[in-house]
Amino acid sequence: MLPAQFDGLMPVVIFMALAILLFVGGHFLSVLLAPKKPSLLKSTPYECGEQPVGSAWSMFNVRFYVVGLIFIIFDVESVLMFPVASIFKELNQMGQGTYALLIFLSFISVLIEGIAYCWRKGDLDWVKSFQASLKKETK
Amino acid sequence: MMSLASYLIISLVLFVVGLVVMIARKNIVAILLGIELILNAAALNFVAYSRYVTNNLDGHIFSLFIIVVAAAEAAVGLAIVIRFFQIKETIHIDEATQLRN
Amino acid sequence: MFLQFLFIASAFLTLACTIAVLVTKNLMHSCVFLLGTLIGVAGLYATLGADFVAVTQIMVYMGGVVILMLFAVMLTGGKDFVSRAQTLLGLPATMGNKWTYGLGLLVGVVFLLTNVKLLSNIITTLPTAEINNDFPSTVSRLGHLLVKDHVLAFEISSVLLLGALVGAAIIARPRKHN
Amino acid sequence: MNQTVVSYLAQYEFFDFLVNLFGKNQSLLSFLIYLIFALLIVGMCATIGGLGTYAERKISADIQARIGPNRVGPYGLLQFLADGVKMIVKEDVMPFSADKMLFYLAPILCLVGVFATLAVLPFAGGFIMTDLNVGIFYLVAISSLVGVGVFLGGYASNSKWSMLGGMRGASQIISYEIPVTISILAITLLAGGMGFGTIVGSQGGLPHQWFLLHNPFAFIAFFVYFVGALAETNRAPFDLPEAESELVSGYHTEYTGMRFGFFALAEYIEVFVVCGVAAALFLGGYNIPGLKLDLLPLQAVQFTVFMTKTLALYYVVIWVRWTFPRLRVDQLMSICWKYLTPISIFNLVGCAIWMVAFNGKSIADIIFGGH
Repeated sequence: MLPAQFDGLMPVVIFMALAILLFVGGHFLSVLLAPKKPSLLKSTPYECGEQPVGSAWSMFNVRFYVVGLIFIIFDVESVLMFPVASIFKELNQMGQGTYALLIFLSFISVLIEGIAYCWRKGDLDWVKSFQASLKKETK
Repeated sequence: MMSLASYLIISLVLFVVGLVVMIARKNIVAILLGIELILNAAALNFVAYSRYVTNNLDGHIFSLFIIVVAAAEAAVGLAIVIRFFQIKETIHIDEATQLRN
Repeated sequence: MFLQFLFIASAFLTLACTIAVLVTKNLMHSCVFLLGTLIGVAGLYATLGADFVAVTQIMVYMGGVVILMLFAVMLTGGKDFVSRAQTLLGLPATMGNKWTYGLGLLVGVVFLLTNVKLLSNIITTLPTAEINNDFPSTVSRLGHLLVKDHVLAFEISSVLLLGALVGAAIIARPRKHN
Repeated sequence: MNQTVVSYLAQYEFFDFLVNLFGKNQSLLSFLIYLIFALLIVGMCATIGGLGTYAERKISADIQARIGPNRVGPYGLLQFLADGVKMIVKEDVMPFSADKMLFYLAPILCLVGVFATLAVLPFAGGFIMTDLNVGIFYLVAISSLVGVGVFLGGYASNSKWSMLGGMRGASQIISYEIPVTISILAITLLAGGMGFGTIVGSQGGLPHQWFLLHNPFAFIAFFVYFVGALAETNRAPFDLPEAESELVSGYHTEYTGMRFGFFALAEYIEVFVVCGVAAALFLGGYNIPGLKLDLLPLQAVQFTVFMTKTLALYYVVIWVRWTFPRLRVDQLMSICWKYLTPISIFNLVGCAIWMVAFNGKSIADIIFGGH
């Protein structure tokens, strides 16, 4: 007498709801028990005791974006590899292992090209890429 | 209640909101946000049809590739936005009037 | 029972967050509401039995695209130009006043009703598949499809991603100020 | 579609009795069972997280030849409860320039991302909440919510330290996700499935049947996974987002009281989850040496085996934290992209070739002629 199969997704929802409930409950307790004496000095952003200068929402560095960019491409490639990887054993037992390997390797080789390109062009360096490009131009 | 029509209505709302976001916003990032909504609407339609009409997995494959293309599009689009911001110091869409500087 | 609950919750999350994306003026908040929309759509995929597509949606969009968008909003200052002059729904004033919107809404409703009347015959007589709620695993079938039927799309998508990586890296690379 | 706690219990006769008790309302019954087990797991993980802070302080004290907490309770064991009470009664301070909605949302995202992973963690053969057939992929995907939470926590505070910490944290978490995912991909390749039941089931109880010793590539993949997972959970030596010597406290600089507590709780539970995944993927999971049965009385033994492996790895994590100095940002990025990612891709290719060349046999099978 098995329950309906789809209920397998129920724990996921229950855990998410529990996380939110825990936050709300903890927050409620804290509101109930914690003192509440706000002052301007307390709610100033911490800047080592100095008066904060300007808003923090202006500092940026393009390298963070470049890292995110390389990440998303690799992320998508690994997502596409997952279903193929999970049937690789099955294909191998069916005697089609070489074919699967060929497809898999040709997919990965393009991935390797991508990382090799980024490495060569210095996108994987955190600090030196700007200096390296400067050095190249002065030569 | 769970039928093809309800999924199509949700997808319709996603599409229309995406279109309105694309038209109404003047920030390029917000326009890309609208494009993501539209692509999601399309992918949702594919999966809904593949369950309720064709009953095979071609729709799943199609929405998988839609997600892949959306990721690539977001990467390139946002790179263009950031480069544009470095040159023009703004990302107002009306400032983008020249093909080359 | 649970399926219906999941459907209602996901649909509510999707629709509420989509409307919020539209009406929020703060771009950062828009991105966060987009996150909610995407989670809702992932839930809808799950109710359709598309487990792999649902998880892919979470992985690529939540872990990738949204973070990239948040980075881009940070890098470009996060200003939104809607707040300059706007009417209801946060739309710019150049798009029209409330009479235009009212007329548009009326036209839309009439158009929708006409279409529903016309298309209802077709929708109800659509060749529907057998609907059962046991949801077999899609992963291995997807794998077989990717390796056999759609192998060209699979391989070409890697080339597409390589092109996107190279192009975007060239565009976004930090360079010397002129 | 997948095995769950409920479908495991449904094999036994007392389940029919329960079904009759609830008037044949199976949805309600399975909901209640899931809820009870979920509360059990959350309570256990919260305790482990709390004891983790205690263990961290005790072990660090041991390494640095100090005594550590010893006032509250015997050997200071109740220190974490005292800390929890202190968190609750502390005043919640929010910067006046903060983004209020995102300030509340950030810890919730972290908590949800970590708690949702608990649903697929295989504690024992029958005691896995739900054995989704996309199990490990789901775990990797949903835990990327933590990255969004960290970034939003840094952004919403509107403090410079927080912003820098949040940016660093997000880029570090997403970067190290790549080697971790590709290492997991290699294990998926060997196991022939993504569900935890499949992965753990295709290993054995003895060390030579584990995926760790399946082939040389999987052996390297374990270390790539472990280093990447350390970095993903922001643990030392990769704790740059919260480096106290340069960034005050990183993305949770402005978080006080209970909200800070939730960030800390999420971090400690995530370390536990990561160790559990390492135990399940590489170290044979809950398998008892010599036994392949799945009976109800054996569940406790399986659970003990799993927890022993996980907590041993937990100890290693703490040990690593107090042994190695912190890295620089550029070193962090070059370790991820120039060492771990190419190595993990090499491992993946190696595993694929091994599968075809030796027809999926492990080293032990080849040497001793198994299967």
